[in-house]
Amino acid sequence: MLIEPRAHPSAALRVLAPAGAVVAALALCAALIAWTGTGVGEAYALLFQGALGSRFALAETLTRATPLMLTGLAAAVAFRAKLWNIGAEGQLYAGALVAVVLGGGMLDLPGWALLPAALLGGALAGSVLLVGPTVLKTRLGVDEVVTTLLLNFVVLLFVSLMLEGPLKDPMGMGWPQSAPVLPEAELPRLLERSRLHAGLVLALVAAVALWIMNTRTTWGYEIKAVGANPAAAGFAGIPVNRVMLKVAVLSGGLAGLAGAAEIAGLRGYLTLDLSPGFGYSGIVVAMLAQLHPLGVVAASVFVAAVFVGADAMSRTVAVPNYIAEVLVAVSLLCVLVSSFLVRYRIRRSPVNRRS
Amino acid sequence: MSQSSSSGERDVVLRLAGITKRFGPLVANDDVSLELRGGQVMALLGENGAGKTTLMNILFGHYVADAGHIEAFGRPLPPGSPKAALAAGICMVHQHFTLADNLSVLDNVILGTEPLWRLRSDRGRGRRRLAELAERFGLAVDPDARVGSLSVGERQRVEILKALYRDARILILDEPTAVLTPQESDRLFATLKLLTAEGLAVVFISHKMNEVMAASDVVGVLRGGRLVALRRTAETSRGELAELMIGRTLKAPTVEPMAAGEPVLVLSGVTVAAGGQAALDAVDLTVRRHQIVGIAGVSGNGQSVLADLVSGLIVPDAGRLRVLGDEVRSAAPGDMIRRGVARIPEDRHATGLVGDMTVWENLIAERYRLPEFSRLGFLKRDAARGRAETVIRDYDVRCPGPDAVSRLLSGGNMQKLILGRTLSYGPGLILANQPTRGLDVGAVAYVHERLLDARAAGAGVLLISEDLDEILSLADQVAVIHRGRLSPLQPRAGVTIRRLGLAMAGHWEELSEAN
Amino acid sequence: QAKVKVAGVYTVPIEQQWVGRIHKALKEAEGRGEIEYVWAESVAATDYERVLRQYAEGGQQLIVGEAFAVERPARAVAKDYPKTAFLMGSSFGPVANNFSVFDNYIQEPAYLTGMIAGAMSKSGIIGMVGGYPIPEVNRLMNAFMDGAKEVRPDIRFMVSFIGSWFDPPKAKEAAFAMIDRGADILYAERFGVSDAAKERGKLAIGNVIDTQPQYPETVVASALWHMEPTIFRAIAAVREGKFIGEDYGQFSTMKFMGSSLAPLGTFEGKVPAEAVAKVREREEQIRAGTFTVKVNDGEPKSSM
Amino acid sequence: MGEIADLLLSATFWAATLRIATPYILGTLGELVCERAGVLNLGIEGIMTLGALAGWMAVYQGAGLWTGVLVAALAGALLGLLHALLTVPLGLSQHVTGIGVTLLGTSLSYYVYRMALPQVSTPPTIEPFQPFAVPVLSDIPVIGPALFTQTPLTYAALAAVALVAWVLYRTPAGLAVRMVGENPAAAEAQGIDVTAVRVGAVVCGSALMAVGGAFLTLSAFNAFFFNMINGRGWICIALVVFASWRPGKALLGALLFAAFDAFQLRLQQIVGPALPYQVFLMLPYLLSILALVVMSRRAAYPRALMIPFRKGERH
Ligand SMILES: Nc1ncnc2c1ncn2[C@@H]1O[C@H](COP(=O)(O)OP(=O)(O)OP(=O)(O)O)[C@@H](O)[C@H]1O
Ligand SMILES: Nc1ncnc2c1ncn2[C@@H]1O[C@H](COP(=O)(O)OP(=O)(O)OP(=O)(O)O)[C@@H](O)[C@H]1O
Ligand SMILES: [Mg+2]
Ligand SMILES: [Mg+2]
Repeated sequence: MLIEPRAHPSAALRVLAPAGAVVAALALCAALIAWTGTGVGEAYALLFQGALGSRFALAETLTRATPLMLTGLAAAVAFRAKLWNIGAEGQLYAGALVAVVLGGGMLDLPGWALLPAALLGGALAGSVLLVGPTVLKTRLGVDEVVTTLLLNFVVLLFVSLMLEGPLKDPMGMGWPQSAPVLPEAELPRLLERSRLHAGLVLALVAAVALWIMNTRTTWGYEIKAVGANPAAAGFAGIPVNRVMLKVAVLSGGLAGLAGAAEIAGLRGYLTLDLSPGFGYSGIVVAMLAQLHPLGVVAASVFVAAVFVGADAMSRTVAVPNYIAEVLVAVSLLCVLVSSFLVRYRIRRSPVNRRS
Repeated sequence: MSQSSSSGERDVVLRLAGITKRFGPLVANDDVSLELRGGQVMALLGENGAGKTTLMNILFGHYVADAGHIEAFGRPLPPGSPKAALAAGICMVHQHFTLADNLSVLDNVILGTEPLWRLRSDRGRGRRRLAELAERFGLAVDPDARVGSLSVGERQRVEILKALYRDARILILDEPTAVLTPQESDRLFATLKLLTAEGLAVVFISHKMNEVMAASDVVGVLRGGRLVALRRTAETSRGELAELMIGRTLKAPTVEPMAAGEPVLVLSGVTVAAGGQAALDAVDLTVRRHQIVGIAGVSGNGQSVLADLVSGLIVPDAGRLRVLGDEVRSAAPGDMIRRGVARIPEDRHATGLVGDMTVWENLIAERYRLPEFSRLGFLKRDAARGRAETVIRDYDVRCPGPDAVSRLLSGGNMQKLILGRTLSYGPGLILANQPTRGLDVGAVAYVHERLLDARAAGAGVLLISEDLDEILSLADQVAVIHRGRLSPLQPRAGVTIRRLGLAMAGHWEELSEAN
Repeated sequence: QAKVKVAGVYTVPIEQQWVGRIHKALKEAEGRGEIEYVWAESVAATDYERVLRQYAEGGQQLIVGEAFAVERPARAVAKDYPKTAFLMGSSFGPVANNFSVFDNYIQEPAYLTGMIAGAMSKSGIIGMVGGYPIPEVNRLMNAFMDGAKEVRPDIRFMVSFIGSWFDPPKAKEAAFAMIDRGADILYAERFGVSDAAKERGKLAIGNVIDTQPQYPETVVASALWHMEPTIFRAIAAVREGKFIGEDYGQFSTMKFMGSSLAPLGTFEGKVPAEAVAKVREREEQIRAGTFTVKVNDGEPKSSM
Repeated sequence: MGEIADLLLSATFWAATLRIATPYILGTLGELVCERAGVLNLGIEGIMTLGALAGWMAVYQGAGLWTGVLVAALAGALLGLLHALLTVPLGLSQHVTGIGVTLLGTSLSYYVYRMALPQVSTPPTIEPFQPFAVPVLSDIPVIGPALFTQTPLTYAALAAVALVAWVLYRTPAGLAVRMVGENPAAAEAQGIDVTAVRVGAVVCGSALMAVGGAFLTLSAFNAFFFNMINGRGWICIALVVFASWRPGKALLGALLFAAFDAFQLRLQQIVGPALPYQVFLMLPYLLSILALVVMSRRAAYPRALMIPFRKGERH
């Protein structure tokens, strides 16, 4: 067997590949669904219905896509610079923590300033949390995969400490949860009688801004160069460490913003189960998007739709709701393989024949 | 280095028939057929990208040919299996060393020589056999040394030992001397002579014409993937070979005598410490306008530290560094560029270019923040592309256009790109660190011409090279670097390769006696 | 008579003791043909509101769940679906006419198990391993400690929280650590603690569910929670169209058979008779309402 | 303070340390084998979960405990094979594939568990491995009870350290593994099939991880729980770096980490509520980071880690 790069992947292939991957994922998971005795066709129809089939479903899908979009962008911007930020989960919680503190009126800010302060403060907290490991990486060569990963646990414990200590809601009956943010610190709803909030707008704006940054600005240029070859970038006079820090601020900030937006837009207060792994799923989203900011938008909606749809489906028919995560995982792996098949062709080895 | 006399009619040991290999639309090898006899040394010549390495990679099983057939010792060789090639007695020393830096010499040598599923590898036997080979061929290396700690020459020795350890009967050497000193090259060819006398067949690839003439029995010339000529070395000449390779004849560069101008680079008592040792030890050096100063030396003696200083990557720990009139106090490559220093790095792939970026992106890497290429943080992409088109035209960079990914350029064209990026701004000082390593004769001539043009235009050039021919044909002044210490400058006249070689081993007096 | 459509929405898998009790009661109602029961487990807090809404939209008449970490959204949903009845585990009071609350008010049997533990301990040291110090946990631990102190005032406690609901190996390690330091009875708030006791030949006190069948030599007594009174009452109210927002908390007390002290079972006769008598006396008083166990939601502290 | 010293010198403390360390030892060794071959395996969390489920399920269905271990290893190997096929011959991103494998391993385990046991409300249990006192050796004071009264899987983990070290440093196969992790092109030039060696290493490493997961359900506990691995796999990733990719140091790192955990569990009881428990729980993570900072300069990571090698491509 030989693996060969394709010189020019055809446009049709590029378009069809992700669709093919999704079909493959659905086909693979069909076996699991059939095991329950439920009709596969029915199950998938329900999935689609539950993800996109109604105003409610659509709003729910977009609501769940919002934090994924932000953490996805966080991963995309960092990975472009080969800064392997696996710590978006912790950064998200740090952002949420600060948002709850500021949005809860801890600083005595005027009403109009509460929301911006909560969002910016949250973003800043995420930034700070990533700047640490980045400095360790650039100055001391400490592997950031490990430090950012470990910091996730530290942050979660710290949040727990805060929720059981100084930030505990006096009205919370002793539950480890914070007091809610003030109404002025809430993001507006986008749709009546739904949970869809303006965090989505923030995420979309961030995606477009990053896209412009990547393609049009000196920052995007620097980041690409530093990511692709730091030695050459440094030799050409690009300040590699400073660029890394910028990236850390951006990436951590986006992840922190994800947490702040969940607080200000959706939850209102902080608990230890704010995020079902949005930070980690962000990595999935970023890679599905091949680090393209606009792709992140599509990929996060896709992942959210699979999840919300499968979850809804599992409740209508007797399929355990863990099918949702299985589907997301299988889709991810299938999309990876399909992206490979777009770039490469596999063919049989030519025989060693006499000429 | 005399011609092998054992080319009497031995048996054909290797036969390549109709080898064709495509990479996408590119035909890297086009119906190539060759025969090699026992004890014979065949040189393969060709421009960068002519397909030499590809052909050898197919022979050794790294690549699988799209068509064609290989026979070793009369038996067909299964395609795509280095293991099968090794079993057939074919060994290859690659263009870029294939050694693991973090492992010991012994580990590197015995890898793959035992069945994988043995409970214990017999390192004692390996050690004994290494010692035996070292003795027999004068290739002593400490078997327990970490490869990363070895000099380039020693690594080359390990590569040869790997082949000998496996009783190679056909040995492929891909540009084996590109990084060796003349003395090391001589030793290599001496060893090869011992081996061919015992019947070893050798294919070696080189861009160095004198080696080809001295060490080979037959010469094959590849051009655009086709074997365009196969000659007995005795029956051809350098001129003919060069013409076959690049389609034109080359003349040696002429260095017009020129009066040196004001100093553009002054090092006084510069010391740089690295890992507790002085990587540069009280170095004094002056480069003036209209002057090329050549620094010869075995790599690893402080050249890269010297280059890093002039590149703006580091600053002296002691002593003073003046560049174009300014005292340099902080490490900032950007400042060097602004002062008017053009820098050609040693390794074009690792530090010269960002392979995954396009030609135009690479071209603005040193200047993207200047108003020429950006405004308020936004890139002026049209200006950058326009500039790229100019450089592609002026510097004869062969590539599809400004949007081509630079990784896909050949070494020579990468080098032209780097020259275009940095020389076109009329620099006052040029750092040329190994500017022609691995380039074919045509590209080498081009680079030399450009450096001489810059000198004529008033630049001072600091030329660091291990290629003594290069230094002797270009430099006005010559110095030798050894263990971080720099010899006094000598005018080139009177310095010979032999003297330089001796001086490089630490005998500076050899250099100065020339006066 | 039409079946009532009931949905369970749980933030953890149904194996968790707490949710397991609700699930069991609903399963029983289903088995009796009174209800149609659907459920969703391991629902992340972020998704909890959506699931509630989907069930409400889907025409479920009664939705049972735990609103602890999701009070606000749960109450918001209830407001949007006034026709649907919500019965939620909650530390807060009921609201509107369709949002009732319950909680594991089983401090009474917990107090009784404390008395037994106090009587059984030889070393005078009791180890207690909890998940997080939340009211639902603290309340029972405190009652247990009070009970133990009643029979043995000099008893001492070691308390630790493992910072997780789901880590039996870790709970087991925490329990081992206590045994190593002299505890001979363990209060098994989490899975894993009884295993440590069993392995080291020590005793344990169960909580919420009866684990004596699995640990016949280890678990002396357990404070059991029965969700049936609560659930059946709510189902009946829905069926009769009389569901109103109220606090079902009392239906978890012994008086309403919402909790009980598990039978001593294998330990019958091994607990000192004098202590058993005392426990029975208290049990009667509690049922009769002449003795009240103090409800203390504060974090319990070690007293070593 | 005397109490703390007593604690640190007690056999029970060290026995607990070794017990807590067992899944870390196995997981770290498994990850180490993968990374030595140049493949980062972020699928570890999922592989350990699947191992924990598969081993337990086998025993629950009536198989012997050792058969359970074998089944766990096989399940891990299978999931490892998936990771290997995607990252080695296809050369896909090791980060993303790993996260995908973790997602798949955990969600699939949960799905299968729920399908197999739909109606449980208390977790079904098995009879797990029991501690086994090695005759004579367990009578040595302090060391005896600490080292030689463990469950068989703990002994197996210790043996695995020696085995992995032996294989890596003393056998031709181990040399091949190290070489493909350092410089796959060099390995190929010596006739080594890089793809096969890398796939093999990932499969074997994943089997080890899965046994580490199975320790939790077959030895440390007797039931399968959702979220059972609880981040232990991620810790192993850190421990491999901490160990500079050496088996002996991996053992040391796992023991150190476990010692902190064991210490923390006991300190909570000595110091009492003086400090919030979260501070103790944070300590192992913070100390791991500190250790990384201290030894970062010396860390000699496999040079080809995370760099794909596709045959016939330029390298
Ligand atoms: N793996 C590959 N994928 C795509 N193209 C390749 C690959 N290997 C070689 N080529 C192409 O094949 C051509 C021949 O390359 P090759 O390395 O054989 O040249 P060469 O004669 O050895 O050059 P040099 O003198 O620079 O070493 C080049 O143009 C190169 O683009
Ligand atoms: N990863 C790659 N994929 C496809 N083609 C490649 C790749 N790397 C290099 N090439 C091909 O290699 C060719 C030239 O590279 P090559 O290595 O021959 O240059 P070179 O002259 O050998 O460089 P140097 O002498 O600096 O080593 C280009 O034409 C390009 O098409
Ligand atoms: Mg070549
Ligand atoms: Mg070359």
